[in-house]
Amino acid sequence: MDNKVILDTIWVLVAAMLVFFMNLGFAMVESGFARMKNTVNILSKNFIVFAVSSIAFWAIGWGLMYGNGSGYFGAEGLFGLSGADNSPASGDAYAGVYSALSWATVPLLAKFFFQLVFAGTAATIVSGAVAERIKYLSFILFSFLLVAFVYPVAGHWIWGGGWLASLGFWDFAGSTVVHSVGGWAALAGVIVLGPRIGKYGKDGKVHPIPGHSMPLATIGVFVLWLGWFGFNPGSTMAADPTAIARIAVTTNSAAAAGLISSTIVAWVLLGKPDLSMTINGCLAGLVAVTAPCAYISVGSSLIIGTVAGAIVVFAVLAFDRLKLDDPVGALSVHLVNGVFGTIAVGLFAQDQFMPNTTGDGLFFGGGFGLLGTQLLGAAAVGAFAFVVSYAFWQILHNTVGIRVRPEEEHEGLDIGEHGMVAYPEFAPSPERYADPSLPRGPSSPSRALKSSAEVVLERKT
Amino acid sequence: MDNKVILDTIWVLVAAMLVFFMNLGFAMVESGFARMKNTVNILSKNFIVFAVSSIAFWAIGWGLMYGNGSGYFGAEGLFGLSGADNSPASGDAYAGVYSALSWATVPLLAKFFFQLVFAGTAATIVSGAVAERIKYLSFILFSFLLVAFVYPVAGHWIWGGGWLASLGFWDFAGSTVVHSVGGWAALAGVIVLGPRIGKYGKDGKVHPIPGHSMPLATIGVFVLWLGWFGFNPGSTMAADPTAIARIAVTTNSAAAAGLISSTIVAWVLLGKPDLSMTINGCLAGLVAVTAPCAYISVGSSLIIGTVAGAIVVFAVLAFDRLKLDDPVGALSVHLVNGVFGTIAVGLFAQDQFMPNTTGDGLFFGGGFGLLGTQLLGAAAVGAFAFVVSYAFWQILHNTVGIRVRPEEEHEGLDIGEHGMVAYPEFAPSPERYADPSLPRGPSSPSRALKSSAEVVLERKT
Amino acid sequence: MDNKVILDTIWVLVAAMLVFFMNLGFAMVESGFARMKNTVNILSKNFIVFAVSSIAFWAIGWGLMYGNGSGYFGAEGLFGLSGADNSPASGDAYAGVYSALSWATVPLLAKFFFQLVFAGTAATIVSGAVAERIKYLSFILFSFLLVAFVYPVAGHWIWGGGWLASLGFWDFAGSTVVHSVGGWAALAGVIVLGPRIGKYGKDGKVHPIPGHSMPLATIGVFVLWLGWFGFNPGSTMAADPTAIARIAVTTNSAAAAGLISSTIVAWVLLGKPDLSMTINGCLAGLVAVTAPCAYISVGSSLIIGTVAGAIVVFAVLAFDRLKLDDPVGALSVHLVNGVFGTIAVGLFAQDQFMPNTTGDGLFFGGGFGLLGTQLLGAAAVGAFAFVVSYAFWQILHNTVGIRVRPEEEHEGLDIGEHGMVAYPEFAPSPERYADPSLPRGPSSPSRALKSSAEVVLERKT
Amino acid sequence: MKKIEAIVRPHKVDDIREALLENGIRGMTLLEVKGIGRQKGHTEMYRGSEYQIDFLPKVKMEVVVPDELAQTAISTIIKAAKTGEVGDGKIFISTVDEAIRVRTEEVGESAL
Amino acid sequence: MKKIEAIVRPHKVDDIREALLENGIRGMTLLEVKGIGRQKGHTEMYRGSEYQIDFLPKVKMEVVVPDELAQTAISTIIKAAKTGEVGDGKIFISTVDEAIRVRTEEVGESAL
Amino acid sequence: MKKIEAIVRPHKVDDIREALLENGIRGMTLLEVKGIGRQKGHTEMYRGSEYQIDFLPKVKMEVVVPDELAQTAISTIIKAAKTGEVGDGKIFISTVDEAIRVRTEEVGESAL
Ligand SMILES: Nc1ncnc2c1ncn2[C@@H]1O[C@H](COP(=O)(O)OP(=O)(O)O)[C@@H](O)[C@H]1O
Ligand SMILES: Nc1ncnc2c1ncn2[C@@H]1O[C@H](COP(=O)(O)OP(=O)(O)O)[C@@H](O)[C@H]1O
Ligand SMILES: Nc1ncnc2c1ncn2[C@@H]1O[C@H](COP(=O)(O)OP(=O)(O)O)[C@@H](O)[C@H]1O
Repeated sequence: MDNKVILDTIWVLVAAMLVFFMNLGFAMVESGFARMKNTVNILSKNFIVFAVSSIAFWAIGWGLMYGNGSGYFGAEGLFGLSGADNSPASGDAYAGVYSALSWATVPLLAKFFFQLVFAGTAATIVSGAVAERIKYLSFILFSFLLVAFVYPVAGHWIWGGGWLASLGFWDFAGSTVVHSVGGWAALAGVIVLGPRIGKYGKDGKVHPIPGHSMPLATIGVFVLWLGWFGFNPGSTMAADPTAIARIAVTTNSAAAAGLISSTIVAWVLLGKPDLSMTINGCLAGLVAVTAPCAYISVGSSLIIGTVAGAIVVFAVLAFDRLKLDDPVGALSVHLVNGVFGTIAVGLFAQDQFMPNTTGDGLFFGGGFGLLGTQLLGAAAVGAFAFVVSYAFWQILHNTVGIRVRPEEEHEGLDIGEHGMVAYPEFAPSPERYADPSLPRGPSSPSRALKSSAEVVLERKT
Repeated sequence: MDNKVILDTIWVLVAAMLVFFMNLGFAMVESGFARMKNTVNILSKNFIVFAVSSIAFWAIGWGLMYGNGSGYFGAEGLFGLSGADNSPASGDAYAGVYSALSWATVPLLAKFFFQLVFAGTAATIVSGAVAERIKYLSFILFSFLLVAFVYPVAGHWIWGGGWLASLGFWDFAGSTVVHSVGGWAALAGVIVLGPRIGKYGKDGKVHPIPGHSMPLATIGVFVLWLGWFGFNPGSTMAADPTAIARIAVTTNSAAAAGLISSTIVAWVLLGKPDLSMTINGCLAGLVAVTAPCAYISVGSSLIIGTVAGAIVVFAVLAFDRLKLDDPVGALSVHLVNGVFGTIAVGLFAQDQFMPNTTGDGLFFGGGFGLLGTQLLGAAAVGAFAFVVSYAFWQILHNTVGIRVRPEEEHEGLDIGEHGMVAYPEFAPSPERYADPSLPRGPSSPSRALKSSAEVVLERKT
Repeated sequence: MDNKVILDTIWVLVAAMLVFFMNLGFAMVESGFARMKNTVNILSKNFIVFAVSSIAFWAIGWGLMYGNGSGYFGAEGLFGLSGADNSPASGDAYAGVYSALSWATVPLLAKFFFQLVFAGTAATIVSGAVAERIKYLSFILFSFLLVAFVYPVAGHWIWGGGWLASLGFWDFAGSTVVHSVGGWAALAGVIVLGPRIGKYGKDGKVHPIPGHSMPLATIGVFVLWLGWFGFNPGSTMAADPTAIARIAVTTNSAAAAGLISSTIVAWVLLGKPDLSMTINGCLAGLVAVTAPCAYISVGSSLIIGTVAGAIVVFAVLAFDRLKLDDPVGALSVHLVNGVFGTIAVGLFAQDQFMPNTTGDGLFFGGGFGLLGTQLLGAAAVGAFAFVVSYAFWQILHNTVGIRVRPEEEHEGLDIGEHGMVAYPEFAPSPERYADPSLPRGPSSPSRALKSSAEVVLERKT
Repeated sequence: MKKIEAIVRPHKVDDIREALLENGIRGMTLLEVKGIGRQKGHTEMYRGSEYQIDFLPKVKMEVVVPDELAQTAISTIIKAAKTGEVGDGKIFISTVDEAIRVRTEEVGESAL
Repeated sequence: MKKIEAIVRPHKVDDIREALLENGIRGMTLLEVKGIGRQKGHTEMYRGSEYQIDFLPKVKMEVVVPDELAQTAISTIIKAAKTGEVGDGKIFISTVDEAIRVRTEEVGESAL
Repeated sequence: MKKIEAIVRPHKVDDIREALLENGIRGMTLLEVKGIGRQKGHTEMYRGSEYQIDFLPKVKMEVVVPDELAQTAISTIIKAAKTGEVGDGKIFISTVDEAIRVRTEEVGESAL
């Protein structure tokens, strides 16, 4: 077979494996940022979500996203990859129903596998934001709906040759397609679910609920950072040496810059370099550079990462002020910086890097045209993803129910939902039990109190 | 050098690295499913086992497996890769003593490295099944024997051009060669060792002994899943785009299906979605698809995974009923599903995917021929691996001894075997100490009891 | 584009990603070997250090290392990769200011990314040795200085076409450039910082301070071992099948041999197979084989690994005797075995493997020439790296300060430096609190003592 | 002096602590315990076998107070700890012969 | 009322609990403790240096019973906890002045 | 017999243990506790919100001794535990009615 096909296939598959591995990253960041008593539940969610995504994307998602159809969704070869396709034939030689990817010179199943791991990422983003209170079953069902319908439709608009693609909207590796779609779906979930019991005091005070294991969270962020070297450079879907090398460096630079800027902002603003903020900052840089990574210089990637790292700290504080309870910072990382990264294309893109794609952005003399399209795309996808997700959450809420009972939330979802605990042999710290997850304050006035207390003293003194 | 050689070598080495990484996966699943007090021991075993395998396979295993010889074992170039070999020359151009792999167009050491990581996998499978009671030294010695003699002989039959290969037995990536060989060796060990103290009550009741860390187990399963993308698609030992893309997808689909079906079966059968079963179910799907992955459609892989996920739940319950104590489910995953996967080739194979190999299986009109050969191969390898392993275990039992003393088992192997503990600064939970690993019940009747108790009251009241 | 460019770029980028992943490995080994109360600090250090390295190496390090200039440091294209460069053009076709890497047929940013991850490794080595007492800020500053100045200058001498390269000094993948530079910088830090409070008794007795989590350390060593398959085989910077396959096997063999020999030495010498020594032994084998990996046979790699594994055990004991407190064994692994590996080139190199490079070493009839050069190089780099690092540490010591206050060291750096703890919900073990990190013994004589105690008895009896 | 040992629901600890501080009782010690009483435990499952967790997580608070403060302390704890459901816990009162403040070697009630 | 504090081997806890329940003693509280007594500790090693672990893991069970049940409780515990080896533990008995059930505010023996 | 409960700084445990052993007191039990007293807690931060950690880690040592050894034990503990800074801890002394050694069923002081 043609060398280019082999080279591109190796590259795409290796990249896909790295992106697959991000599932571990998400599982670890999210379980590290959650409480001990909900650990089995989060692990279970982040484990099953990729399996559910695999089925949902195979069954219908892929077809809706990449099947030939209208500007709004795919309509051919919808189910189970069943459409005609002669990949790796490409360009004019391509004959099949998945034309939107006809430029890629890799076999159909390589395309599918690569796109699948992206779909899985969108779904796993939701898991963290709705953690510590959602029913296991309803999370599974929502994940299926997201990957089967919401993600592929939005994806069709941009990567499937749909209306946004036609308008000249560019999202190289998915700041919008993956991260902000996941983020909007998460936001809808957070709103419908409400905050964890005890997170926000009646006085409006925020009661922090520290995650139970910083080492797990750190494992997670390193694995995600690694995975992003598949996510971004892999999105060439071709082993183009100059492009993949540049994208590897812009990706890394944005991560580094986001990590450092979030650390500095937290240090200055909050007094201490909070590791959980640093972790979010690194991820923020990565999410923000995802859309522009191929179109920008290394210098621009450093700026984008720096801004993203600062944004994420303020976003975390802001969501708390809005009483939108997101235990892991998924909204601040994926939604806010997904949008920022999309806009950054309009600001930092340079025609020289990928000629005949974005053209120049605002800061490089290209005017407001690209920026406008990016804003429009971010808004349109946001509106669609949020509204449909909201509807799905409401439907689940009114059928199977989405939130566990308060007693179960207090006792921990691990026992309630899974009948097991994550660390059966470790003793919990006594005062940390004093979590804010049950209503506080004196209960019903105690009629018999005085007498009983008196009795004690009478009898003894 | 020829592009094909370069491409194939890159692919084989990257795949080998992923398979190597499965050692971490096994270490984490197994230590997560073991108790705190045996954690250092399990980590040590799963760490040293790959080193021992590396030496054993280099010293003799490789030669026995791939050296030219009879249909039963290799006889040329036995020791230290010392035979003549002009790889990457291949096919007719190949001149050397390792002809069985002469079809692969990669250098000798690439072949060796790739085969080595498979040998290591077989050995590490044993570790989990014999955990929490085996002597460190005897585990090391058994691992050496397994990789030096048992694994390569069985491997020679199938991958080394031996008698099973001649009969038309197909095991693409090692459901039989790797997983069920490891599983049979583990079963022999479990029988010779006996169950952990306290696991089975005199009444026949099963006392569950929960693993100490679900996060570690979850890290492990994700790493294994990743590694399987090297294990299966890498077993092409050539960068054949269509094949490797398809195998990546069949592998992933079976994992996803096994994960979901085991979850559902556990949920329905046992009342809760047990994460430890879900982890086993995912691995079961992966093991089962290992033999057929290249010969089947994506649809078949989903069916195979679904069945494997269900099998594993029943197998776990069954082994407990048989009082075969396997702390991590290695028998249910690797032995049972290794056999099932081997049989699945006979059922689901389709000639179209790898022409001139399997032909069609039973479900695709190929009749019972292939199925019969697969059953024969599974049985023959099982008999050989079990009997020889059993003999090795017995020899070790009667020389260095294989089981730690009961007091050491109770106190934990970490202190007894390694003089250290895994988590010196964490407090254990008091009631979880109440483990079943020491004999229960009232001890010798207490003669002085009544008097002493009386004294108390007499003196005080 | 030319197939060779594509192949080499894929290989270099995949290798670079694996080396990047070693940051997780270091983070886990080092946090596993540290105490619970300093875990957030170590994680933070090992997380931010790669970001700082990324900036420092981009800003100036790369130019100093690979810019055309004198034999001592680069002088052209110093800042921000700003020099002219027409990579992937190579050899005579190359035109640019980074001639030292003109042999590599990959784009500039692929070269940069690969070299960057090596620079980051040198910096992260320091983290472990100075753990549990260094100020977060001063560690960040030192890392910047190391990667901006110390590492690239030493690197220029060897890999940048400098004076050691001209003399015929060979260090294939960086036993000297990376590991011993990192090790010498760490040694200087350990000396300036002094040991952790309580590590060495007044009687000269060593008080062991066990690490808090062996599972984390084990995760780390597996990830490092994996990463080394990028580190060594990747250092070809070209997809040369025979070389990369051989290097993969020599690397693996040395790791396996080091792992086993350190285990045996510890078992025999200390009575138990200490997992922490086994981990160090594996890493020692890897570090030692890093310089010679491409120039030696598999047999030699087994010998080198075996020796390295023994060396590391004695080195750990020796550093403790010298009261050089290195919580994770970084000096024994990276410094001592970095030097040993460099020397091993002079002993074990064989011309046949990389013709026209090293020639034969002492044990293969090449005489003392190569050995002499290797010794000279190891010494020169050691002197330079140690002296300059020492100066930097002293400057930091006299400006921002490098060591936390004793009370903070006692309470843990997590609260002092970061205002958070790693495991807020886990109860610490009471007697393990009894750590030696605060001065022992009776405090000021208690004047009122007798009276108060008497009162008790008087009043009660 | 009286030693009050209150075995309470873990999530009530903060309320009790605040209530005690409000009532001027500034010293207390907390222990993580597991308890069996009337409150039912729960069932966990692992790999297909169920097992009963009888011991429930509780927190034991120990407060040593002068005799005259005992009533206040007890009333305060009861008020803050009560939910009315089974498992609210127990309070045991016993006599302490002497108390000493290590730092100053003060003895008796002034040491509290 | 008597408070019985039994410091026992951790793995005997289940037996003791069952024996107590069989004898109608339904309330007890468990604490994870470390003990020094006659039983020798063990040596651990880390990176070439040995150190002595003197404190052994034990579990302390606290049971408050009416005076008339004290003898039964003690006998039951001894019977279930004994192995005859050094390290079987100790039982300390002391007097509790009062007991209160938080939920109902019952006092005295009926609160147990 | 007296029960001495000393709530001390965790890092003083080793000194106290050694001092007690030197004075012939060979039995003791250790508990991990959290304490509130005069010593101030500290502030932690998580994701931008501060929270107060009031409970400080302490270790409670329980030593039961014959009456005549109580003074020695107390003096020894105070000497080893004192730093002079707030937070050195408290010692509470109470009366134990009886002690039993489980292994031998010895009672009284000989059981200690
Ligand atoms: N007799 C007892 N001795 C020691 N601790 C007890 C005793 N009875 C109850 N407890 C402790 O008190 C806790 C709460 O008691 P429980 O009977 O469940 O609540 P309630 O007082 O509402 O009936 C138990 O979990 C146990 O820790
Ligand atoms: N005087 C004491 N005060 C408090 N606890 C004690 C005392 N003596 C023993 N203990 C506790 O009892 C446990 C068992 O005591 P040990 O002397 O080892 O057993 P034995 O009673 O068989 O001689 C010790 O580990 C310790 O926790
Ligand atoms: N009244 C009390 N009852 C029970 N425990 C107390 C009491 N007062 C203090 N403590 C315990 O003693 C520890 C030290 O007390 P603290 O007041 O901080 O020290 P100091 O004695 O130096 O003033 C506290 O953390 C707490 O655990």
